Amino acid sequence: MDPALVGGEEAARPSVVLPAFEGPLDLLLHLVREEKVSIWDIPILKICDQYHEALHRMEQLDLEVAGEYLVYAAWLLLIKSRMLLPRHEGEEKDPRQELVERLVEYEKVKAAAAELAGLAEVRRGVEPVRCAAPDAPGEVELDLEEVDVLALARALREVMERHLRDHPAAMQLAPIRFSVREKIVELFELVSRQRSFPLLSHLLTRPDRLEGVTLLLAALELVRLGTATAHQRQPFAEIYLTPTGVPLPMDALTDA
Amino acid sequence: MPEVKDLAAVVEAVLAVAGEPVTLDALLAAAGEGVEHSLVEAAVEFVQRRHEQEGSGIQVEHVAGGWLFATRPEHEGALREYLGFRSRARLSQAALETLAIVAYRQPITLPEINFLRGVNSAGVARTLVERKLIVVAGRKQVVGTPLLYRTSKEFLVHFGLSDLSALPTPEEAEQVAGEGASEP
Amino acid sequence: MPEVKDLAAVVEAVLAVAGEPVTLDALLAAAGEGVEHSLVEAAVEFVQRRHEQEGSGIQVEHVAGGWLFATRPEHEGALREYLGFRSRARLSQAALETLAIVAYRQPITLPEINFLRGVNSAGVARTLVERKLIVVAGRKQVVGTPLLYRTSKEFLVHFGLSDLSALPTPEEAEQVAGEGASEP
Repeated sequence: MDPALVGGEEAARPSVVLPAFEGPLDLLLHLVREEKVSIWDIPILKICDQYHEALHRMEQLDLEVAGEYLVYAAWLLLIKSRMLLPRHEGEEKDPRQELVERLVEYEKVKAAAAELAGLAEVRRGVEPVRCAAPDAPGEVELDLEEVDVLALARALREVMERHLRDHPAAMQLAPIRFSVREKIVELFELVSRQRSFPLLSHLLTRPDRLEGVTLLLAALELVRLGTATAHQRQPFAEIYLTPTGVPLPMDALTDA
Repeated sequence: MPEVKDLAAVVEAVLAVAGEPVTLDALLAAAGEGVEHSLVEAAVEFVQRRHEQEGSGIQVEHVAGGWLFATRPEHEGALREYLGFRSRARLSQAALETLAIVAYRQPITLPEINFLRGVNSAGVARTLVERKLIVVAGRKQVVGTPLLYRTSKEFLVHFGLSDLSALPTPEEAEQVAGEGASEP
Repeated sequence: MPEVKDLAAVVEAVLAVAGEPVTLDALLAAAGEGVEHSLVEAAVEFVQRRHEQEGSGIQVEHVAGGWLFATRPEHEGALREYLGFRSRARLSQAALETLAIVAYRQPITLPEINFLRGVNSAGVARTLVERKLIVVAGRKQVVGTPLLYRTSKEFLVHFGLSDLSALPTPEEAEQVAGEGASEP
């Protein structure tokens, strides 16, 4: 990672460029190295100012400043203020101590990462030989050693998604309510238009069973109200409704 | 101009990772600019000849308009032995799915597993029992009293779990292993 | 007893189709009954030596507890040309740092990684899981029981390590980083 330098004439100021940093620790380590001082004796006042300036520049560059940077900014201010307070010798530990410890640990992480990068670099171009095998199992198999709980959780999710795709939950339609009153009016109009209306055919072709039941109740009502008569030539045959000419008494209709 | 020997190494490396027939054009591209056809062909022949020597388990076949790195037919038996050995240390996707269902829904019967997976999983379940990842945990008191399966102690050990409640929740799995992760 | 040369051909064929490190046990299984360890090892050495000759684009490496048949690094350019987008993607700095933390401190939780790096590394960890370089190794018995991560076999293969003890020691690593002023 090679931070781009910003501003040639501002050589005295810390060079910045921020997108290249991996986080507040990375930025701090960079600032400390720029000062060419020991990590164990950080000039905290200076570093604190430089850190804040770096954040300020990030903002000027319209970079999104991650929350972690701000947490460290506040921490640095706290350390700075403690450094400014008079300290009684041997009473308190150095306010910088924890920060230094984190920086030392992070430096080790970076060193180890650089080591891994080196190992990976010498192995670029080292690709396993993949010779076509006769009779190789077509199915991909996973090394049990490498199968972890996440692989399990993921497999379960796949199964459940597939299962849902294959067995979509039955459509949950809110039952449509048919009112007998509505059906009486509807049926009366149908019956009035014909001399004999085939009730069963009509009932049996309704898409909804509930509608059929409601229609049957409506037909019984029409007969009871004397507005139609019902005929059936033999058991199980079609039932015909015939209008009597009596008008539908609208106010006698109850809502069922 | 590279020497045939140097070019042979490049050709061999490309054939080795290809896993499918490699055309002359592809080899020319890999060889870099300004390398003659004839030189590449000579390099292929060099590799081919070297693998005709004793002690080589590989041959360079000329098939489907290209060259293919392949094993020799006389090693088929040994290869099958090897692949068999390897699959004993592996889990098929079917086995992984079945194990996942048992892990998260235990105790569970085979008919229930079949219903969830949509395919008969009897063979897979048997394999998992043989490998001691799942065990029989009684019978379900329903018609047919099918066997109930649960995961074994070995299962917990293998996955580093203290107990079953340590299995990742679906949300956790999605967070950690979700699709569409950013490239590093 | 088969001769070393004959066995070498079998070994080479197995290594060629494996695509991953092959253990001694797997080679013994392929060699058939009654073949001595020492003979198989001699056969591996035979193959290894033959590929050290001029003109070979392949090498036999000892990684992840087995032998891996792989191309030689010097042909990187040609392979990249041939494989194109199929070549391995480089790891980002964030991925390398996270991987380094897991490698040296495993098993370790995400909160601990975040603490060491000073930034949230959930996305990076997820990518490493997807690339199979790290795997989950149970849960830590602390508040929130976070998942523990460890490096995988693929990690060893990726970095060419025979096992975890082959990782450079932290002191070695520190020397490499030595540009910073770090006095104890």
